Amino acid sequence: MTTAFSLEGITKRFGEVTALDNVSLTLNEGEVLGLIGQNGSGKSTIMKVMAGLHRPDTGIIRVGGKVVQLRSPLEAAQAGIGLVHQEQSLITSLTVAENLFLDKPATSTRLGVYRWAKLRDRAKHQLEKVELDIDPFTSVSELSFGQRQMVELAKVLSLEELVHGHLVILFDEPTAVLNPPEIQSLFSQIRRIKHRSSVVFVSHRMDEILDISDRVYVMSDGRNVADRDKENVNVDELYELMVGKQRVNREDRKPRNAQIGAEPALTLKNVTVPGEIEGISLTLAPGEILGLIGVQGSGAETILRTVFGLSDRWSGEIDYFGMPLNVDSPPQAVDKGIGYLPAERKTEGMIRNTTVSENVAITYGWQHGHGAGLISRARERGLIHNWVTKLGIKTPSIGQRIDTLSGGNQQKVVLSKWLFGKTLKVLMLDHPTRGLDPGARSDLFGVIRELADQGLAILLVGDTLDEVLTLSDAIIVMKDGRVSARIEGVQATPPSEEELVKAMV
Amino acid sequence: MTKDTILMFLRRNGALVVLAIILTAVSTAAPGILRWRAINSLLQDNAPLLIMIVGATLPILLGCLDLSIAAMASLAAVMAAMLSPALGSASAYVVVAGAAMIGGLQGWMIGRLQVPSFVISLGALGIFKGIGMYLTAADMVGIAPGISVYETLGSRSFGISNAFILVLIVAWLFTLMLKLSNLGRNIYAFGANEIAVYISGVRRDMVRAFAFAASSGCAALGGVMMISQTMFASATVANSLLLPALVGVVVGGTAISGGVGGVLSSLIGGLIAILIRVGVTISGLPPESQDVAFGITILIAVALTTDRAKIGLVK
Amino acid sequence: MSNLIKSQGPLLALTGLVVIFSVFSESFASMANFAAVLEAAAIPAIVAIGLTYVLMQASIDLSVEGVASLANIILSITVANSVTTTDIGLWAIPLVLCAGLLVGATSAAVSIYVRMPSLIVTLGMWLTTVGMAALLFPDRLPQLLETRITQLAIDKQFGLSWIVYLTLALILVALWVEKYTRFGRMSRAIGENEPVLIMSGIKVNRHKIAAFALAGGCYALAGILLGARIGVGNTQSGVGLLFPAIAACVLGGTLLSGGQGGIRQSMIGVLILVSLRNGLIQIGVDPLLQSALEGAVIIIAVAGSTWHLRRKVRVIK
Amino acid sequence: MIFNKLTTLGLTAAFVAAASTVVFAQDDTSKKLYLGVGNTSADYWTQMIWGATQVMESVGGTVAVIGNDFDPQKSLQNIGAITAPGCEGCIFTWFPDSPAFTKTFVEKIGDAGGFITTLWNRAEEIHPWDTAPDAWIANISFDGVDAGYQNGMELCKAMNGEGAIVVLQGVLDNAPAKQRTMGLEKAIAECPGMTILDKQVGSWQQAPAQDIMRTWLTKYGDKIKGVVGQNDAMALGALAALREAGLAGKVFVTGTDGSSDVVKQIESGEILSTMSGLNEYQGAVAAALAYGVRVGDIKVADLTEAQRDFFMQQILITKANATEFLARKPDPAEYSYEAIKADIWAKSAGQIPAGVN
Repeated sequence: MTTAFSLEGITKRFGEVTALDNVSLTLNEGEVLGLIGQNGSGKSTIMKVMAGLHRPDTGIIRVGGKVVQLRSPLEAAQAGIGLVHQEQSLITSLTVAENLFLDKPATSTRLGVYRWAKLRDRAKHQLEKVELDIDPFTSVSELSFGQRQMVELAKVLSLEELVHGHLVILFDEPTAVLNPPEIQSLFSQIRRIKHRSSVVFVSHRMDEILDISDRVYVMSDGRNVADRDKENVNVDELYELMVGKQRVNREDRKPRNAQIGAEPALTLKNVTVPGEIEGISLTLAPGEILGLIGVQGSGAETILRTVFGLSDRWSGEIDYFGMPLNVDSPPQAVDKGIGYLPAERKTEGMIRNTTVSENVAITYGWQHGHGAGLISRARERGLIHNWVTKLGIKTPSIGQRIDTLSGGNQQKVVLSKWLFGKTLKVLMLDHPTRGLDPGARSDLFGVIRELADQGLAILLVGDTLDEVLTLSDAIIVMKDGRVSARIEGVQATPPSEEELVKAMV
Repeated sequence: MTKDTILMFLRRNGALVVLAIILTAVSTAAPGILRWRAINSLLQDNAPLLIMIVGATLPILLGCLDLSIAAMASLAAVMAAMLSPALGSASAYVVVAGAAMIGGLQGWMIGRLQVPSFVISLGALGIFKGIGMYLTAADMVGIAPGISVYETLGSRSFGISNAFILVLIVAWLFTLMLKLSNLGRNIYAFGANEIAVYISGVRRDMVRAFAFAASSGCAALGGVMMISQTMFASATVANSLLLPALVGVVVGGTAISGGVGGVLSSLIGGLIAILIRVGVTISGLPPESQDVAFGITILIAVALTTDRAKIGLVK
Repeated sequence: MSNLIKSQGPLLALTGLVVIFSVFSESFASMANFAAVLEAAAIPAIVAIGLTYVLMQASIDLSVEGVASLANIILSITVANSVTTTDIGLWAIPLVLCAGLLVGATSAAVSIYVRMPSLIVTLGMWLTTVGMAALLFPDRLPQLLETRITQLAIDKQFGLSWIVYLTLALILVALWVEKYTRFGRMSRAIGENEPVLIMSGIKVNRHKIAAFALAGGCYALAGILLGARIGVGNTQSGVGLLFPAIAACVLGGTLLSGGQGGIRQSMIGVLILVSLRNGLIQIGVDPLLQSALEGAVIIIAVAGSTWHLRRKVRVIK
Repeated sequence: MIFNKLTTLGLTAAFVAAASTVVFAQDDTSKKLYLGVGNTSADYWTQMIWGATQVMESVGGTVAVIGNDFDPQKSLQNIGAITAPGCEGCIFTWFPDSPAFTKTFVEKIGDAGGFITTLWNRAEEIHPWDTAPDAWIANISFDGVDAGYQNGMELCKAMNGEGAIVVLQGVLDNAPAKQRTMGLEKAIAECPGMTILDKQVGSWQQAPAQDIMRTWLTKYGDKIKGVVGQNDAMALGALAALREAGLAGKVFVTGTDGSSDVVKQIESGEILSTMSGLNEYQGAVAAALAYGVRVGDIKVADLTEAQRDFFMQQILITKANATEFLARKPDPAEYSYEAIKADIWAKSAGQIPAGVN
C-alpha cells in the first residue's frame, strides 16, 4: 500500500488554545479512515488543515510523498483534496452547476465570462455520478435538503475529472443531517470512489464508522490517542479512549419509572400545515416524554414549530390543559409555558456574539429580577452557575462569548435558557443532540429524564433511533407528513429498531 | 499596567481616547476653547444633534436604521410652534409624545409588513417632510413668546445649558434601561441574532417599536430644543441633521450591523464629530478643503473607535 | 396569478401606476410624455446600475452625489470651457471615468482592509469628494464649449436624446455582466453567503473592489451626462441623486441585505419612481404634498411586492 | 491589535503635528472678516466675496470665507467654532441659510461680543434694532418681490399681455422663493391676461427644472407661452427642455440672479430677462458696515431703521442692456473701504417693508 497523503507533526494554535498538538496522520491509497473524537478534540481542525482552510503553525503536509503548502481551498483542490462540509456550503441563489464548480479553477469561464453550454455539460456529468436527476441550471434554493447534500457530494467528486492523480476526500460529519436511506446511498458512493481516492470520514456515530471505515483514528484533546485497523477494533476501548469513561448507553437504556399525568398537557387534533403535515393528532401528558421520529421531511419538526407558533399557515385544533391554545408567535407560546429548542443551533438557537449568561437569561431572566421589567444580573449569576454546573457546561466563565464554546456546550447553554424559568410546562426539543459527542449526549439524556420526572411534558424529535428509544415513554413515527405508527410503553417493552425503520420508510 | 492591559483599554475605550486626542489637539490650537463658556455654548448649540444621536443609537443597536429622524425633528418643530399658542408648554410634551407614538408605529410596521427599516423610514421621511410643508404652506412659524418649556430649554441652570442637561438625563436613562432592564437585554440580543431572540420568546415587534419610538421621540425633542433656540420653525429646519446624527453614532463605535455599542459611546462619538468640525473650521484651511479634511478625519476616527473584535463580517 | 405577483410584484406596481395616471390624466399616456419619462429616468438609471452591484453584495455606497459632482467638475475644466484654458477634448471622458473608478476602488479598499462598514466609508468619501469638487472649482461657472458632449443631450433620434440610448446600451451591458460574467454571478453570491465563497477560494475582495469601482464609474458617467445636460460644471450637480437611486433599487426588490434583486429589478424601480414624479405633476397634485405621496408609495410598493416573502422566521432589519 | 496600536500612535502624532503647525493669529480681531457663504462655486457668491474682500484688503485686513453648503446646522457649528475660543470684537458677514436661524446666529455673535451683518435671510418678526441690537448691525437683501414683479411685467410685455405661464419655484420655505412669487402675483394683477398654468418646485436646480419643464410640455403642449424660473439655474433647465422641443426663443423664459450664462442667452434671444443684484456692492457694504462699527467709524445708535434693514439696488437685464452688463468690469478702487464709507446707502433701494420675509 502506498501512502497517498500524510500529516507530520502538525500543531495548530488559536490564541492560547492548542487545537492540534503534534498530530501525525497517514492515509493510504484506497483507504477509508474513520476519524472519531469528542467535540473539541480537534477533528474539525485537522480536516480544515487538510482542506487548506487553516494553515498549521508547524508540521509538514505531504501529498503523494511531496511536501506541499495548502494555502487555500483552491490549492487543496488542485492537489486533489476536497472537503464535504458539515454545514451546507451551497449558495442558494446560484445554479447547481455554478455551485459544483465554485471552488474549482475557472475552466468554465474565459476571461471571467461564463460559457454556460460547457458548464451545463460538465455539471450534467457530475450529477449523473451521484444519480441526481435535476437540471444543472436549477437554482439551489429550489432543491430539497437531501438533494442539496447530494450536490455537495457531487461538488467534491468533480475533483475526479479535474485532478489526474489520487484524490483525498474528506467528509466532516456528513450523516448528521441525513436519514438512514440517504446514509446508505452516501456509503455506496464512498465505496464507489474508493478505487481512486482515499477517504477521511468523521462521525459521532460509532456504528457508521465501523460500517464504512478500514481504519479508525481516535482524537482526544488535540492529540491522536489510537489508530486501529478495523479488524482489531475493540469498541469499548475506543469509547473509553474517546470519552474517558465506560460506554454509557447500557445505563441509559434502563427503563425509567415515569410518573405520567392523567390530564393531557397538549392535545393536537387534525393539525395540518399545507405541504408539510396533514391531519396530525396526538396527546402529551405532564411527565411524559413523547418521541417523534421520521426521515428528513417527514414533518416531525413542523409539529413542534406549529405548536410554538412558528408556522405561517395551519389549520386544526390544539388544546393546552383543556383550553384551546391560541398561539400565533413564540412570545405567546412562551407566556403559556411552552419552550422550544430549535434544531438549527447557530441561526435559531444561540445568540451569537453575546455571553453565555445573556443566552441563558434571555427568556426568563426577568422572572428573577426586581419586577417592573428590571433585571438582576447578580441573582441571575448564581442561578446560571447552578445550571452550568448541573449540565456540565465547559466554559471558562459565564461571561464567555458563546461562539467560543464547542457545539455541545452551546447546545447545553441554549437548553438551559428554557430551564431557567419557573413557568415552563411543555418543552419541545428538535434534534437536541445534533452534533453532540457521546459524553455531552449522555449528560443531556440525564437532564431530559430528570425534567420529565419533575412533571414537564416533553416532545422530542430525535436524531437517532437509539436516542428516541432511550428517552421516550411513547413514540410516534412520522412518514410523509402523517403519523404512521404510535407505540406506547416504550420503556417497558422497547420496540425493535427494525420495526421503527419499517414505519419510517 | 502591562502593555496588554493598556492596549485592551485603548481598544475598549477607543472613542474616549480619540475624544481626548482631538480635544487636546483643538485646545492646543485654540486654548480659548477650554473656557467653560465656550464649551457650554458648543454643547448648547449641538444639544439637538446630540439628543438625536442618543435616540438614533437604539434602532442601530437592533441593526436597523431610522432615516426619518431629521424629518421628524423638523415636523415636530413645526407642530410645536403651531400648537404653542393654544397649548403653551403642553405643546412640547404633546409633540414629543406624539412623535414617540408615530415612531413606535413605524417600528411595529417594520415587523408587520416585513419591510426593512431603511425603506419604511425612507418613506416616512418623505411623508413627514410633505406633511410639514403642507401644514406650514412652506412658511416659517414663530413660536408663541413666554412659554416656560421653551424658555427653560433655551437657558441655563448652574451655568450649564438646560438642553444639554436634558441630553445627559435622557442618555443616562437610556443607558440604565439598556443595562438594567429586560428590554435593554432584548435590544442587544436582537441586534446579535433576531431569529434566535424571537424563538426565545421575545416580543420582537415590541422591541422594535420601542427602539423606533425612542428615536422618533428623541428626534422630536431635538426639534423642540432647536426651536427653543431659534424661536422659529420651518418644514426643513432640522433636515440637515440626518447624516451628522448617523456619523455621530458610528464614530462612537456602535456597529451598523447591530448588537454592539451604547448610548454613551454615541454621545462621545457625537462630541468627537462636533470637535472635528470645530477643529476644521478654526484650522484656517480654505473653505474648499474643509469638507475634505472633515471627511477624512471622520474616517480615521471611525477606524480608531470601531472594536473590530466584536464585529463579524464587515459589509 | 399569485405566481405572477410573486415574481413580478414591482412590474405590476409600475403597471398599476401607469394605468392610474393614464386614467386621471389625458397627457400622461402620450408618446411625448413617455419620452419625457425616459429622459428623466436615464441618469438615475445609470446611478442605479452601479449601486445595484454594490447592494447585491450587501454593501452600500453613499458617495453617489459627491462622485457625480466631482466628475462633473473635472469634465467641465478639462474640456473646452469658458473658464480654464485646458482642453484635452474627448480624452476628458476616460479621465473622468477613471477618477470615478479610483474613488470607488478606494472606498472598497478602505472598507476591506481597514475593516470598516461600507456605509461609513462611503459617507466619508461623499464628504471628501464634495470637498474635492469645491477645491477644483474655478472662480466662475465653467460652461461646456465641447459640443460633442453637449450634443448628447440636445441631438435627438426618434424623439430621444443620445443620453437615453447610451443608458439603454449600458443597461444591456449590465444585464449581460450580471448573467454571463463571473463578477456578476459572484456579486449576488457574495451578498448571500460571503464566508462560503471565501472558503471556496473565490477572490471575494477583488469582486467587492470591482463592484465599488464600477459603481464609481457609473456615478462618474452620470456626472458627465449631467454636464452634457446642464451645459456647465456645477459643484451641486450631483445633489439629489442618492436617495432616489437607493429607493429605486429597493423598490425593484434589490434588498439591502444583499443576495437579491438585479439590474432588471432596479430599472423597474427607477421607472416606478420617475413615473410617479411625472404622474403627480400630470394629475396636478399639490407640490407641497408630493414628497409625502412619494414616501407612501415607496412603503406600499415595497410592502406589496414583498408580501409573499412574509415569514415568521425571517430577518428583516 | 498591532493595527490598532499603530494607527493610534500615528494619529496622535499627526494631530500633535497638525496642532503645532497651525498658528493662530490672535491679533487685531477687526482686521479679519468671517464671511459665511452658501458655497463658493456660483457667480453670485464669488462676486459678493470679491466685494467684501476689496473692502477688507483696502484696510489691510483679510476675509476668512466659510462655506456652509446652505446647511443652517453647519453654519451654527461653524459660528460656534469661531466664537468658542473667544471672539471679542470679531466681525462677521453671514448668509443665514435659513431665516429660522437668523435670530440664533446674531444672538450668538452678540453673546461673544462680535458684530455681524446678515445677507438675505431674516425672519419677518426680527430686525437688527430689536434683536441683539448692539451686535446685529444690518441686514442687506435684494427685493425679491420687485424681481418677481419686474420679470413678470417683462414677460407680460413680451406676450402682449395674453397667455399662460408656468412657474419653477425655488425651495419653498426660502424667502426669495416666496418673495418672487409675491412679485409675480403682483404683476399678474396688473396684467390680467397672463395666467399661471402650473407651479412646481425645481429646488433652485437645473436638472430637476429640466425634467419638470419636459413634463409640462407634454401636459400642456403649446399652451405655455412663458416660463418663470425663480433663479437662473432653473431658467437654464427650462431652456434646455425648450430647446429639445424646438421651442427655444418661442416661449419666453425669465430668470433671476444675472449669471453670465443667462445673460449670454439673453443676448442671443433665447431668454427674455433676468434680475441682477449689485452683488459686489452688497458684499462690500456688508463688510464696510461691520468693519466701520467695529473700529468706531460708524455708531450703531446713529443708524436709522432704513439704514439697518434695507434692499440693495438691482437691475433688470434684457436684450437692451445685456451686452453692456457682460462687458462691465468692477473697479477695485470703487470698492475700497473709504469709497464705500463715503456713501454707504448710495445704492440702497429702501427699507425692507413688512410682510415680505
